[in-house]
Amino acid sequence: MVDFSWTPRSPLEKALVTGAHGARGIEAGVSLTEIRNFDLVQVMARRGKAADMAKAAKACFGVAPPDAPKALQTPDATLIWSGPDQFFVLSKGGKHAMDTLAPALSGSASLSDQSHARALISVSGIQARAMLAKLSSIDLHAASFPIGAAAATSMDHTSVTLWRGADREDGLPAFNLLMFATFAESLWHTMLDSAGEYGVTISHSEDFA
Amino acid sequence: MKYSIFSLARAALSGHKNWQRTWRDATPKDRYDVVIIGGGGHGLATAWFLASEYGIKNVAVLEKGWIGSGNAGRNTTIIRSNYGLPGNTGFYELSMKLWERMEQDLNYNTMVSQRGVINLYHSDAQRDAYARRGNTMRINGIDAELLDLAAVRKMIPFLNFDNARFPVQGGLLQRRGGTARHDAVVWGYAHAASALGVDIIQNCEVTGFVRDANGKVTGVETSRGKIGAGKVGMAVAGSSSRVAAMAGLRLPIESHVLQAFVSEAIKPLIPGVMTFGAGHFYVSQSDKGGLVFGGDIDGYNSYAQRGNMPVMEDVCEGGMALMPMIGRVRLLRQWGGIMDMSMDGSPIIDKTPVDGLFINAGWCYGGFKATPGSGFVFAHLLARDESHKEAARFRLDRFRTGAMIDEKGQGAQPNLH
Amino acid sequence: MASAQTHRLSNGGLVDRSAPLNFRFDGKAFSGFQGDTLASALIANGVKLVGRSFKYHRPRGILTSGSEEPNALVELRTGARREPNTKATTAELYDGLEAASQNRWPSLRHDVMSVNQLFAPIFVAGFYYKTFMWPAKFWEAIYEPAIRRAAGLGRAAGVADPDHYDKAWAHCDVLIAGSGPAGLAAALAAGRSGARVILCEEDFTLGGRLLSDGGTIDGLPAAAWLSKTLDELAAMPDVRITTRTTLFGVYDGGTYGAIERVSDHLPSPPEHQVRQRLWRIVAKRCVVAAGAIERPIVFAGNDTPGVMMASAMRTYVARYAATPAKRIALFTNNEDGWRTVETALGAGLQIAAVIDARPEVSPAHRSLASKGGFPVLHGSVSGVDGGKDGVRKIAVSLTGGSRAEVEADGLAVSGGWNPAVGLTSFHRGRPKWSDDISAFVPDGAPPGMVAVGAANGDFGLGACLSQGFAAGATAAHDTGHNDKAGIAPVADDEAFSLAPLWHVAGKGKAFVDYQHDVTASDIELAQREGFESVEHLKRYTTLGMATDQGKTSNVAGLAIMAAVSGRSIPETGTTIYRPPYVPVAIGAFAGHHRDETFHATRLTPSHHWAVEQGAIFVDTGLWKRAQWYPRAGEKDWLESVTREVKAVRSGVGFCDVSTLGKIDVHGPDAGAFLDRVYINTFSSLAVDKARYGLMLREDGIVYDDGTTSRLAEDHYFLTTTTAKAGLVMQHLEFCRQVLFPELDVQLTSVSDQWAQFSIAGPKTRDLLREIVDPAEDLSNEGFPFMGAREVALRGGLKARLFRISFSGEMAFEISVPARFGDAMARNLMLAGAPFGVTPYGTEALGVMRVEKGHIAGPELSGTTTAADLGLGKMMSTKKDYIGRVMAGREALVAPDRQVVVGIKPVDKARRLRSGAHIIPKGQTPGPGNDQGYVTSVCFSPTLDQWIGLALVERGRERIGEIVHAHDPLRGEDYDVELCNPVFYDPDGGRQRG
Amino acid sequence: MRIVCPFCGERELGEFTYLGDAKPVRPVAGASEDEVFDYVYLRDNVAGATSEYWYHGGGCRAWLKVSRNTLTHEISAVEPAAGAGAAKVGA
Repeated sequence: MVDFSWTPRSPLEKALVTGAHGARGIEAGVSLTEIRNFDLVQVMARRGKAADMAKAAKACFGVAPPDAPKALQTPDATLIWSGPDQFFVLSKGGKHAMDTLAPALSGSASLSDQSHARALISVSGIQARAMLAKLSSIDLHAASFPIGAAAATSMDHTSVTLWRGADREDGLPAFNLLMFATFAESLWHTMLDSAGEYGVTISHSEDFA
Repeated sequence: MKYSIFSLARAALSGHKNWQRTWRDATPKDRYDVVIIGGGGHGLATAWFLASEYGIKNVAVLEKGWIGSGNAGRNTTIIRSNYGLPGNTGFYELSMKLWERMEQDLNYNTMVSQRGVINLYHSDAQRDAYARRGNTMRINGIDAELLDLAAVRKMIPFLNFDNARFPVQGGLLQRRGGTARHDAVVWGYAHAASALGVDIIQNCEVTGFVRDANGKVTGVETSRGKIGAGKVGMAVAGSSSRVAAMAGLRLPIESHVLQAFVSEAIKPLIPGVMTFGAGHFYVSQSDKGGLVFGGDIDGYNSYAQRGNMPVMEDVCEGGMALMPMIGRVRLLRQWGGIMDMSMDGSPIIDKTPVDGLFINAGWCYGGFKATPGSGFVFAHLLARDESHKEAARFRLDRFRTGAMIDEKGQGAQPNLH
Repeated sequence: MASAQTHRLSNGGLVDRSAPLNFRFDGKAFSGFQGDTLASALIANGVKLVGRSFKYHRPRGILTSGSEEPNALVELRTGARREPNTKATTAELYDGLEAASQNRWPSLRHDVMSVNQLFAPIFVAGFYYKTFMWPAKFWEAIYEPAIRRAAGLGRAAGVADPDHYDKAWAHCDVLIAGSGPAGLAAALAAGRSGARVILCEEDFTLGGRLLSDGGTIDGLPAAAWLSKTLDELAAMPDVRITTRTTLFGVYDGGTYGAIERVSDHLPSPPEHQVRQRLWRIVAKRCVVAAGAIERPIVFAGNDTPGVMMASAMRTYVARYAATPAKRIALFTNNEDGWRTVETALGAGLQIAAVIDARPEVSPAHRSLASKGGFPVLHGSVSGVDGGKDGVRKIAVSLTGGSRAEVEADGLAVSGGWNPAVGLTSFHRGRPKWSDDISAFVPDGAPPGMVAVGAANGDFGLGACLSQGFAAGATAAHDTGHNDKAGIAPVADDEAFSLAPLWHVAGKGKAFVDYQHDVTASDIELAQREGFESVEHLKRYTTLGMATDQGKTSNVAGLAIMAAVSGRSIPETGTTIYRPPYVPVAIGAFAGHHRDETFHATRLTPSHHWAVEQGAIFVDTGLWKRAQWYPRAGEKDWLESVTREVKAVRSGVGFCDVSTLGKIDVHGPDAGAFLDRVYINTFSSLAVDKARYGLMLREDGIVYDDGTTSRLAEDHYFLTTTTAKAGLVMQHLEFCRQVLFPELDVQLTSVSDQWAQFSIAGPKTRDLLREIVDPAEDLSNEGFPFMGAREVALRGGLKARLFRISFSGEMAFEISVPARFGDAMARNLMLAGAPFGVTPYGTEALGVMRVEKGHIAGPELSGTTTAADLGLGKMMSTKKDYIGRVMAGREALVAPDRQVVVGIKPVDKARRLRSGAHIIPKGQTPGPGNDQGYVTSVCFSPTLDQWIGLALVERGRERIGEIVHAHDPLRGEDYDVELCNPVFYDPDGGRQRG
Repeated sequence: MRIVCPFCGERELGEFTYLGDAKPVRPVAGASEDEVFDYVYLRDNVAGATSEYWYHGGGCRAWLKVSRNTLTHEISAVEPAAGAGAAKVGA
């Protein structure tokens, strides 16, 4: 018998090259950071069970899940609205992975593991909005899309989940983008193309920003 | 006055003061043997064939605006007969043969130009589908050639062969396909039909049907008064449902907006008509020099005769994918026409359940190229009370019986045809 | 050495004399200044002849100073960046600019095609409809090619555009078109109120007519007010002002299109920068302050170089300090034209005469004339003496009938002003006629849009400011902002007086549409021939269809039509206004979506592993799939594919099938739900079992197929074909949300969650036992055919295992979370090495499915029924399901339908091809005996011959019959035998073993 | 065109897919061929105010009933399909 290793490989493993990209000689206006190896569970309330699900979720997370396009940050998970009666649970380290959530929520909700179905990218910087305006038809003005705002929307004709996280330490805005894994490389190149004129810093991380 | 270079030269001597109206400005009579609703290419062609082919000259064509104001004047002027299913194949070839003699028939230069139509393919599956279609054409006596990549490269070397998301692999070519000057088709039929006694009545909107005690249609109510009719034929694609509703009919048709675009005039760049097989884009270059191009319908029911940006972008993306040399050519004008999108993508030419009322509708993307054929077979139906053999499958009840003619295989979803 | 700027004033203007720029026109070197357009720079160099007209190739000069220019079109730049039909009046000068005149041969001065003018008596409107008909063949062979060569204007580059474009979205409360006084006042009011404002200015400098006409605002000179206002606006964070940006269209729901010429003022775009950017602006309100366009008067010789719009002439003098002429005559029918006289005199130019069509001129102008020493002639210009070198003499018909002549080298013309009604009319609203200004003004603007100032027919500076300001304040208020606009800027209105004059009768060609050479007599001819509707007029004469979109010609044209047809101008009406407001580069509409980034690309989890293996990829929808894996020494694809098939049939192989659509169907009613969407029953499927399902459209035609497994009582895992994955999801959501909302069922796409591999061949179990935890029972009893359950893998990972087979071999499909897909491929290679494991691609997959008689895309053509595919027995008679009733229509159950059947060539060595038609043996092919066609073919290594599937009339009743495969496209005609479509292991023993 | 998704807010046209008239109601099981034919094939195809199904596939995947005027493209109301947001049924 041969020995196997089961090494996870990000869908951006090949495409993502850390370092600088695009216009040089200016301070990079956009930072792109891929977050790798997260747990993501789609929770969908069953018919007539919205209240039950909210209750069960509250028991898990300490807060009721968002009932509108918002992202709620709890100490160990982000709950992101993804459609009527449904939300994503984004976390790390297995505490809110499929196996742990299923027993707690299964009476009132249907759960699907999406941990591998998405790539997660954090887009931040002074030109983050300008760059995202090339990809997203959503109004990302600070007043229209405040911290915690979320959207199930499309970029490059592909469905994405977009939400605004806490500002960076330097006060610049940060957005998070969940995109389908099989589209990720393609969309990544589109993002680089959009951000090139502003100068880009590229990295990846095992941790949420 | 017969049109020719000689009559032109003579007219020039008198400063062109002696030209007559291209068609008579008729006032409606009380009654006609046949009243055609719709002064587009189809309606006018029907009238001309009724008069010239079937000897029925007491005919009126009623047009609510100016003749050719509907889809006849809004299309991308392509003519072809490269259809793949029984029913369509024979009909469109009949139409193509009529295109080929139109100018001599009408004494009007409609600029029928058989510079070829090529449908490009980008995959084996598409090639196979085109092979099936091309063989159907050949079996029906229609010209068709399946070109491989090398042949396409030779014929249209300026395509994006080397840097494409969906590389061209070949194409189905119909050399007899091409374009015609759409407005001239309308004017040519009007000119010739009028000369045979057909009354062309503009600014005359039909507002209802006159029915006798048995329900038979005996005339139409119009904005210019009541007009009696032995038979009434409607050729109002884009508005078919609205007109049919006046007779209490519901149709297997939705109205959709199809946009078209023209670029600034440039020196000759594209020889014939090309369709991109991996996106929504077809293009030709007019004799004036503009690139005339289009794509898919906007996709939602509309009577607004104007479209939205997503489709405009989609079409230009297709254009840039196929031939990135047009990047700096400017789009000059964008417009929209209202298409009768039928439930199987093919037309309807038939009697209706209402006695005395005949329908010519559901042309989807195929209306312009069908113009002469449609006029011919509709005239036949109106004159003989039976379908022309090349239109026998365009029955209204085919949806009820299941005998659809669905080239695209999309089913009862009109916006996908 | 660049020639001197002989026609440049020594001071004044907004050009930067410290920044000289060199450029070439028709190869000749010139110089200009930063702040010039190509047109102003040519004028500054004394160049008068810049182009040739479309039909007659008449020499033409510069008529205007903006995007309405019909004459001064050039090919800008060279090589791959050549841009035909570029308006010299809007092309910003840059160092090294190269431009060439167009539509002439061999040169601009000596254009052979100007011979067309000799044929002008014949080349009248619509002449081509009356001739070129005989003989019929000559059209394509002779007439048309000649016409096509002669027509057109500039030459496109003919090679791929090397520049990039992108597209972006923007959002605002108030969108403003134009930065003239009205637009700036609107921005001030809206911005001060706290509204989000976007102001788009077409020009590269803000200010609109203020830049040329000056004036006094709030007691300040225009330039000072402009600078103060721009400072105030710049300090507002939510006011965004973009120059070089034209608002070209308005679409539904307050979506506007704008084009930003990001780098067109540079020799080439900087690295990482685009040439142009398409903006989709979502605005709650739009204030159109796009100004007005001065209109020409139609008179003989009005196209002579040196005849110029009066406002353009003073723009060149005042803004660019360039002098189009030294001795200028003005022909006007209105007060505004006189401003050109004031500007010209101020710049020290000579005025030869003013020809004013009005009966009276003001005392102020009278005294100006006497001071300037020029006559005021009451009457009209009836002819121009001049040629390609410009105007020499002007013939005047004086009121009362006598004639006069004026010597001048430039003629400024003002026929009044037409508000720019494009944007307000793009929703098919028709502008309305205003007798007050003898022009069309906006009416029926799209929701949320209002026109102000000159664009609304109010030309006075004071009116522009107050209207603009009020509109800005209202727009801010309407979008929820406080009324903090403050006080509007104030200015006086100029006097307005106009006597309508469209056409001066005279000898010689009088042009209405300069570019398309449409003359007044063409319009008369069109009327005579019955083309009285303005739309007929446009189409018959091509009036207004040139690159200037009729901006200078349409209204005059329909006024002349009104006159000759005895109708009023409003009765005659306008044609429909169509976007874009200015022509826009096609590349900009495509943006990033061209070449290899035309569409997104989807990659399977094992993609990069397959790349390492040297796989050849095929595009399947957006997917890149491994088509085959060539090995060294293999001569063609067929050899590789044959090897892969043989390896599977004799050993074991694997294939990434992750592209299949995968949907989690959850909920207590999941089974009931699937019963309604599939023709067969799923509620009865046991947990840990899989079943093949077929779904129909509501019209009874087969929609899609796939295997669905029951993983738990309330959880099914449904698969779709690769092609239909997204559409089936949409369809199922429709069923769930619209048709059957009473069912408790939830759907989630998990297509991207799972990497799925088919492992097939007699040694599949051997390989799997290397991968799967030894505790898992993979025996036929422990994991029977159509079993489906989760298993543990060696190393701890969990996977889903499905005992399903597309190849007909003993096979499993295995799913692991997608980030382990790459590892799975590598581990299968590792674990399978002892068994000779072979990765196979979609070609081998296809071969094996044809051998097995499975249907796929070519058979699922959207016109076939379940029975056509040989699956009629699956149609449950015990339940309702989508498509059940319509599937029973007579033509869909007719006995002579084309049904799936196998085919084999009679000559075993013959190759088959898809798309060949089936004709009964011995018959001549024709529409009457075309009985079907070949849908799928392959070379079967297993049978060592080509085989195929076909849809053939009554095919299943005709097994064993020899028919013709007729393929005239490829010149082939051969006999094939109709046979059972299952060529391989018809009993299914192998997949069950 | 912009559609106000009752769940997501106002979104651009490209996020939505059009199906068609929302007036025809799928006949119950056991309906005749004529009734089903009418449902599948015949349309009022109104020039004016209509109610139609749109899918927010590029967003929250809800099916929506959109009241829209086919002459002007103006949208007057949008509501979720019966089964969109069904978790709140009975709540």
